[in-house]
Amino acid sequence: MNIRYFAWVRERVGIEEETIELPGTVKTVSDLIAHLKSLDEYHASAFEEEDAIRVALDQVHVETDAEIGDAREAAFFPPMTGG
Amino acid sequence: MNIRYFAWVRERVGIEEETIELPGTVKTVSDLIAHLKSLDEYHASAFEEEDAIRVALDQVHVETDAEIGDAREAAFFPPMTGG
Amino acid sequence: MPVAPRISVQTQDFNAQAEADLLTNGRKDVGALVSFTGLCRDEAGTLTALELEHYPGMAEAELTRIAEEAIGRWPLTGLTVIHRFGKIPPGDNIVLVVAASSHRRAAFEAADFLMDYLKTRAPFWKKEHLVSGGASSWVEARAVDDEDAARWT
Amino acid sequence: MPVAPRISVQTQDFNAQAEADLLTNGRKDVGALVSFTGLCRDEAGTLTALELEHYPGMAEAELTRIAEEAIGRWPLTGLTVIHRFGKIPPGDNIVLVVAASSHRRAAFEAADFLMDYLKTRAPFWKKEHLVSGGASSWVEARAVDDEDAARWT
Repeated sequence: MNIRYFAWVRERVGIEEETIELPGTVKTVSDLIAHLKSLDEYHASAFEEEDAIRVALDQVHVETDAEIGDAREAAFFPPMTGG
Repeated sequence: MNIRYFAWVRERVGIEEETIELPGTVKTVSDLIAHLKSLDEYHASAFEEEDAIRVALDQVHVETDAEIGDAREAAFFPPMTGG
Repeated sequence: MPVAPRISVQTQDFNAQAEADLLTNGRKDVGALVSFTGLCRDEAGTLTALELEHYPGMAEAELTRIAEEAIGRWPLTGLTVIHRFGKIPPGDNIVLVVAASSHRRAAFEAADFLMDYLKTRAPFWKKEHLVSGGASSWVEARAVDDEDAARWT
Repeated sequence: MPVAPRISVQTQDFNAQAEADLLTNGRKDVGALVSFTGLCRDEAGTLTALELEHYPGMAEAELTRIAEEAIGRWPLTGLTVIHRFGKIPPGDNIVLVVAASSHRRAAFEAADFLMDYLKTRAPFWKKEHLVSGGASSWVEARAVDDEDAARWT
């Protein structure tokens, strides 16, 4: 699965984008976050304040209890500050 | 006193502007309207639907119970439709 | 010090961009600019023009009073109101309001308020001139405009 | 048929007048045009620029979704949303929304709604670059923006 990071989430993870094999146990966005946190200290640091992170699956906003299903891209970022 | 008319009030009276000597009995805008109605049939027709007419004294909106006081100009017109 | 509004009652057309630029150029304190343009509409294709009559002197004075009321209610960095008079063909501009502020909500509300008050208080009257050549008639005031204005009291 | 919104996410500046003209030229059914411009603000004089990061693809898609929501709610004759990204110095434009309608209330409300939703849903993030050369920092989301957006639900 393609994973993208933006703003300070990107800076903490240290990369913009990565491709990850999902373990079969990862069903929801929450599962995915738990898996990413387990990868290394950078991911762990990025997701430390989990409540402050927003998620999109295939470029559509979702909540963390959303099923990943057939989504090909997940993105993690802070609350938006455009406009 | 200088009297001005606008829009269909002007068309009914038949003039844009006139100068009128006010009888001493004319104290309020209502009194002035009653006086104007008495002048001729054109004025009477213009003020027929009295509720539909708005008034300004010296270029400031007033209600018909307003005292004329030292005002030098009264204007009569329909509800505004600008914008 | 409160800003001084720019008010103009004129026959010629206006340029909304030029008016906006006057409120923003060389400044760093304007975060939001809301511009309202009112145009002569004619969906039915029955009009040759709207003729705007106004009360010279009072039109400027009343627009200034409404603008100053807006400046008193919202923290604006600038406010411009331009109202045309004379014959205006369909598709052409009639009125422009530009409100500038540090904050978007103030700019939106001030422009919205200004149009509501302008509609019911500024001494302008519209007459419709018809393609058919039939008798031209005065546009009637709409109750909904009074209701819109009452939102701010 | 509902109108198709014009959406653009771009580095270059926009021209609000040219965008407004696209929605009104040659038409007689537009009675009201509301334009919102958001600018880079720096009252304290501490910024060299705001840097706007965005999520390419999703930014356009989300702005389109918000615009279509507005078109579903109000009878609009046209709707344009332009959001810039990259480094934007104080005083420069960031975002433009232009809503056109036969009626003024629809144009005002659609533009107001669009900015509220854009602020909380469109994937853009602002980073402040400082004159002092100190560490640049991400702008934090404000609770008031969520409250503004909640007005429309």
